[in-house]
Amino acid sequence: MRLDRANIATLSCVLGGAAVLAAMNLLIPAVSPLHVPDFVIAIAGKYLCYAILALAIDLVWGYAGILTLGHAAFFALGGYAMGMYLMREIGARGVYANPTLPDFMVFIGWTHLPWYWYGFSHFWFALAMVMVVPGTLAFVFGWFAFRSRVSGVYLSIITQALTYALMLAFFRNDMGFGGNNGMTDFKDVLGFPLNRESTETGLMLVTATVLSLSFLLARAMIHSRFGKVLIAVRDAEPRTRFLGYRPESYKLVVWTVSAIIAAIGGALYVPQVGIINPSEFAPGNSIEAVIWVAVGGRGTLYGAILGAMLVNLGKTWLTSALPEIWLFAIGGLFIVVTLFLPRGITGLFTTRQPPKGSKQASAATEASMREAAR
Amino acid sequence: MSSEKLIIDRRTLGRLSMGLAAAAATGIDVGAIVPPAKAATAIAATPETGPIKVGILHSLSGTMAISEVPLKDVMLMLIAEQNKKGGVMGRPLEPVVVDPASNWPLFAEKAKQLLSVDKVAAVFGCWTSVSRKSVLPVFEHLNGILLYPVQYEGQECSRNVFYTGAAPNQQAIPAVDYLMNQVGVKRWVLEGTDYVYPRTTNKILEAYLKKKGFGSADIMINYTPFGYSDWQAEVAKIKSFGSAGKKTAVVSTINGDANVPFYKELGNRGIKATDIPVIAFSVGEQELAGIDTKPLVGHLAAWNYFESVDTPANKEVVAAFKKFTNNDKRVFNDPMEAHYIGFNIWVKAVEKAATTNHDAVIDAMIGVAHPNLSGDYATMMPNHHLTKPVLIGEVQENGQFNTVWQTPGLVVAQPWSPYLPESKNLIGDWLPPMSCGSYDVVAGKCLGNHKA
Amino acid sequence: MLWRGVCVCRRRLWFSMLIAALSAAVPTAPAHAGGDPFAQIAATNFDIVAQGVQALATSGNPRAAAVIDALRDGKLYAWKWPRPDAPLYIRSATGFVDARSGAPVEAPAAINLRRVIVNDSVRAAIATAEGALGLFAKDPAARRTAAEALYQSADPGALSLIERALTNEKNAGVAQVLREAAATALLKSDTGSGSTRIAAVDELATRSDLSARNLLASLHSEPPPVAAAIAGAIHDIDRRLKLWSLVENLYYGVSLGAVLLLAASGLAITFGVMGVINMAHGEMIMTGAYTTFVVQQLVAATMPGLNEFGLLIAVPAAFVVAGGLGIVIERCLIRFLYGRPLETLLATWGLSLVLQQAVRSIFGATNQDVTSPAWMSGSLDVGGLVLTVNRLWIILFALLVLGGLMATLRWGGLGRSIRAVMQNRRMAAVMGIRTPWIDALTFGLGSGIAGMAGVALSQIDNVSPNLGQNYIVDSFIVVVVGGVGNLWGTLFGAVLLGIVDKFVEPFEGAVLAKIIVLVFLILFIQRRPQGLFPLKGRAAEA
Amino acid sequence: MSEPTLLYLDGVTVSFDGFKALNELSMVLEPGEMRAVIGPNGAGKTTMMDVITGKTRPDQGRIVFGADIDLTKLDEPAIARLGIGRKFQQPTVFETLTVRDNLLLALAGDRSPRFTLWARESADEHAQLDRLLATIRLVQERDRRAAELSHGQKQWLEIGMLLAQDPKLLLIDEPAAGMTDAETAETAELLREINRTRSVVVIDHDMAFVRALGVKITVLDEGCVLAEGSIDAIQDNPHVIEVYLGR
Repeated sequence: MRLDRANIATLSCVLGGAAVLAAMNLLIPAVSPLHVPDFVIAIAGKYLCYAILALAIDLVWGYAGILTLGHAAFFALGGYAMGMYLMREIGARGVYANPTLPDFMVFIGWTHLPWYWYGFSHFWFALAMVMVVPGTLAFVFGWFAFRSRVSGVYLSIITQALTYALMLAFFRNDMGFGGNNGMTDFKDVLGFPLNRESTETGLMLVTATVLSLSFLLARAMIHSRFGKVLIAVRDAEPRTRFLGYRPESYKLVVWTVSAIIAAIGGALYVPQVGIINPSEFAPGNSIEAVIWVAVGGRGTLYGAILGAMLVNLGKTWLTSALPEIWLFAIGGLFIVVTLFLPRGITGLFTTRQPPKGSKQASAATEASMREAAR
Repeated sequence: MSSEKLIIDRRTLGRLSMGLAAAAATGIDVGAIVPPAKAATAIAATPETGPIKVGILHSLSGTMAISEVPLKDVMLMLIAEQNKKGGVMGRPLEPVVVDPASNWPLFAEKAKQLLSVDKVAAVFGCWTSVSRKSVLPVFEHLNGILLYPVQYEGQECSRNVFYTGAAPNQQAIPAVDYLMNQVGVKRWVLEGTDYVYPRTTNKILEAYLKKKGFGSADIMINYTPFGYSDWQAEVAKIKSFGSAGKKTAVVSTINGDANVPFYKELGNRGIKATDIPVIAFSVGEQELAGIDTKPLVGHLAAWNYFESVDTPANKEVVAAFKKFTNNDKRVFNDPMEAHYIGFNIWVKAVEKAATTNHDAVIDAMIGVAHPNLSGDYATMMPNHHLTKPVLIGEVQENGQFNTVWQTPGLVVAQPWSPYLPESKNLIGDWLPPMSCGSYDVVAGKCLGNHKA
Repeated sequence: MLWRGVCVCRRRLWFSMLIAALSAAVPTAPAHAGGDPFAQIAATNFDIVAQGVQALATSGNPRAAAVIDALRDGKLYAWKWPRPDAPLYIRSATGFVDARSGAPVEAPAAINLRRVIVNDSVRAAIATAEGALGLFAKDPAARRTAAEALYQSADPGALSLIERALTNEKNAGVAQVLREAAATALLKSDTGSGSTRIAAVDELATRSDLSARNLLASLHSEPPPVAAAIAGAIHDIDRRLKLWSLVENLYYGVSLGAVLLLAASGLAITFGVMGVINMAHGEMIMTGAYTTFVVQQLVAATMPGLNEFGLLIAVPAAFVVAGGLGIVIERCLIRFLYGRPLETLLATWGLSLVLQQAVRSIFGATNQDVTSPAWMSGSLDVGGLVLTVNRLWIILFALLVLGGLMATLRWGGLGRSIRAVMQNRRMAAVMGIRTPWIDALTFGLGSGIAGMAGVALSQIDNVSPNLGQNYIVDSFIVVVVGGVGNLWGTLFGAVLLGIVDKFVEPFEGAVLAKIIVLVFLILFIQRRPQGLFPLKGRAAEA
Repeated sequence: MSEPTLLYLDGVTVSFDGFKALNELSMVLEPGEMRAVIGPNGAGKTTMMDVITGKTRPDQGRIVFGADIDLTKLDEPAIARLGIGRKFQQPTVFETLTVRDNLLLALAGDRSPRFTLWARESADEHAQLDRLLATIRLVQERDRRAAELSHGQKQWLEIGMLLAQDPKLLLIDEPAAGMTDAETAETAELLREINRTRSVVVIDHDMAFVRALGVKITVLDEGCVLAEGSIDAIQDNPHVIEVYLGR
């Protein structure tokens, strides 16, 4: 994988930025105006997780033309896997001081741990599950969907149905994942107390690193011949078939990889925000994440990262500055961007052609719609 | 391609660094002066001079806005009125309103911001259990003060939270007693939305009813999803369960949104209160404001307060609120009263402690009393819950409640239910020597949750 | 619930008659507090109060009417602390009068007074009395409802009264109800020989609805033959009810389907025909619901006479408002995004946020009270089947909307242009159709339909800023299952999903039912990527 | 017949909603043959392409490729890998990829993700690409995005991609459509050149072009073969004159 300038630029921003924040938080004395309070570290870490999700979405939407409205599902699943580990880590420090059962299980009167919670007391196992569970789900789902050539809006709708179904499922208390309240009140990860500043900063730095690695991985994929085929599929799927390629298998690979990246993002998200619950599956979340990508600029991985950062920064600021009307601002932003910046913010500065894929694919859908009107 | 990529990237570099710089920038300007990170409990230390900041952490958008916006309004009114009286300790109060947008992680983020950035002296906020659970670690770590105004499932007792709403034994149990003794109900439907508050409440009630000698055959427990709107089948099920020849009642822990369709279905099926009374724990004036109440007349609700209670103090506050929002249609409900009491008790505590220092105020709160709007006194007990009267009201055509029964005295909250095996030995007491939120009286030791 | 209303207006006129009627009918209630009904009413135990009401009603006391009225209207006050003379006051417009004498008294200190409170049992006692008096009304309907009330209250005391009413009842229907009422009263009393009781049981068996079963099941300690008859009757009733429950589930499914259909048919135009992924569709529905609210307020304010029909006025109003909004949106937003459906999705999502917040800022975050007119309340009993009237209307309305929509597209001039534009834009343009204008109108049409759906949904759901959000996912699912661009498909998709949901629900519970439906959908689309009614031919494969 | 046919359509029928796009169509293509297929709109020309390449499944009939491979059992990629290349009426190339990458993806070789993920460009591939670029006269444009090419250049690029696939049989849909006369002539030349090594089926309206090819012609009408033979034979055929040339 050659380190071209795009990588250097993005990496130096992500890693450098994170390092600077961390230093300004830990090294500079709090009295100095340059000191960065922990609050900022915490939200920075949160944004980096969102950036990972955005990156994952851009990989499938920007380069394979799959508009997913359910990616938050993988994000949340990864989060739940991590949450389960953190719950077990609490051990006997819960309010009921039950050594094995998490509080919420004691709370709904369960007497012993359900089988699917076994092993989550080990970090490595949890880590494996973070990738295996969403990965498998994505693979199975994708295998069915792509093989039967579900595409365009249909695919978008069923991804939405997928995350919606998962949300309802996780709301059920009988599922053994804490129902509506989800999991919270975590104590520590790998022995580091979560509420200690150094841990928060550490997690933020880890997230930045993971984001950078995922970015490199994504770049490597799209710059390989595999990536060229992917773009070909996006631009003219039938043509690739007549060239002897099987688009479904290409989509399946990138889809699964993307799901796993998103899941890792979710796993890092949970210890930093301190809660995971079913509302993370809400279809709205997935759509919002897609919008981050659109705002930043689709089909340029760094655009996704930028978009996630800026939109969430705006959200944090607006929900405090104009709590009564912030939805106007954020909603307006989405409209303006799609209307006037079809290629997102980065599009303003690049000389690149817009991804034709969207145009053609959509032209096709439109055509079929039009025909459908008969 | 590389040549042109070079251009992109130098520019993109600019963009990205800008983005992060912005992040850092906000960091700096919100940063203000923060004591060194080490002194954990000092982080949230609130300034001793200048205006006293009060955080208001209620969803102004999203699904919970329906219930939480009125609470924000009542807080703004209370603060405004307090300032008219010259503030607290001669310092004006300054509300800090944020919108956690019905998004639970955002609640935690906002709580962090209120405590560590705005340095508020106290936070009034949350409605759902999950939002409270989400901010709880933040308040405990940053040692803040949260006043939580909504009736809830109990099984919690944090040093940093003051629960001004009802614990199960201050709402559910008396309600069932009323149905049992006054109405002579023999058969019970426990209908709820599938989340923790109904689940726990129903478990407590089930245990209580069994203890009172009702067989499992006479208790039906049923759960529906959030925002459930198609009640046909469920209501039919209730109706046939109610046709077993014994007086049947529905104990409803159905969550806000799903109530309107539920009552509409009851009404249309002609299930009148005289046939199968429904007693609700989450339906107040606010919810009724959204329904055509004629079909509901006679159905019941159990609260610690009704807008209709006939006391001068209440009339005054309700009138003030309508004036403040200059909208005569606005109603006043139990959680709003809880905020009213909580706010006044907090004010008294601050004056008593003569400081806004969190530790001092937390200790000062205990034992402070303030008159309920429904008469009698609410006292902050060592378990951080209030003493409350319990009122049973019947829905009237005007969307108000008519108090038909009231506990003879005040009820002291039991955050840990004695009817659940896992918590029957637990009590909470934040006075020394115990200073423990979950103290096992049998084992004689404090489980987990004690003073930081 | 109509009869409650009826009685409210009749009470005062007929109360004197009630006393006459009841004094013959009801044996004096067991004495309490020296047999003084006023003292009983002043008591704090509801059962005693109820006895007091009855006793007072039967005492022939001239003040009875006034006192019971006052009690019902919450104007009756008693002494807060126990007092031997148990005084009672009625609060009048001017001040207080003594309940016993009716003589004005100077206002007692408020601190000493407590309002005498009515609960269900007391209300029931009053209801019985009212039922009794209704029996002698001129209007058979009123007599019927009165008889029903007596049947429901099953008060042994009323037996002789009912029998007297039966003797001079001409109307067969009313007589039937009276016989049933008599049967319940008889069975509740411990009088009557075995044979007469068995006859009564059979009487109820023929009625065979839940209330009958309810009453029969409540009878214990009967002599063996009667008990046997009761057991048999209950068994019969249960069998019939089981049979009906199947039909009932079907009906639930269909009516849920109707709701889905309403929610989706607007989307079937904007998404199905135009290919616009309109995430603000839900907010169009919401707009319709809020229009309904506003219209009702206006009607109530300006022409109260039409209150009952505010809803009908709201239908066209909602269509116009939502439709107009739709046209504006198309002109200002959508038209720049044709050929980029995915971008459209994002923009309309932003739009939906804006619209929600707008409504929240204008009307407030809380629910709005949209009243149901009388003709949409209550339920019809068809055999063992309880059809709630509002659902029936919604089913009808949904079909009308869909029918109208199809007609417009098939025959209407607009419809022709729409199809022309959607099938071959360029050609249509050449033929002189102003395609941009047609686009706007089409989108407006879809939005308007969504608005009308909002009117119907306001009758069964919250009118809140979140209203739309609850339907958007389902709407898309319905359209996709049905096959994009095919209105018949939309119809079938909606009904299919509704029925699947309602048939799973009894076994798996509401939550799982929804999940299963969604999983079903995911698998379904993979089997039939083009929906229920795929469009064959080159176009579909393009 | 002595040597096996290359492609044999046997009573192929395709219908959309009752309308028969192909009706019992039968046709034989010899190895190394170039065949022109003409016919009015809706005669089923493109549908024929679709069934051969596996895009559309016929309702009945067999399509045998080479000795004994039944194409109706296979899907597009499988058929393409057998060595049947297709060129669409509208030139469809990968707009956002460079001309060179377009050809690179078309080069015969392993098509699986497992391979392409790690694939490096071999010297051999490099040589092939240069040759192809020369053949289709796009050496200058090698690193431009396909989107920036002229219509004619796109047509050639697509043909180049077909050659890169190294197919046994080429199906070409209206190659001359929208070309200048000069380009048309060049294209005909190109096709004859290709035909030296491969079998070709050309669909076109443009009689001048077909004449320029000077090959056996099949006339389709209403989904079945109306006539077959040399250009002159066809032009004298009364049916053909009636349904086609007559217009």
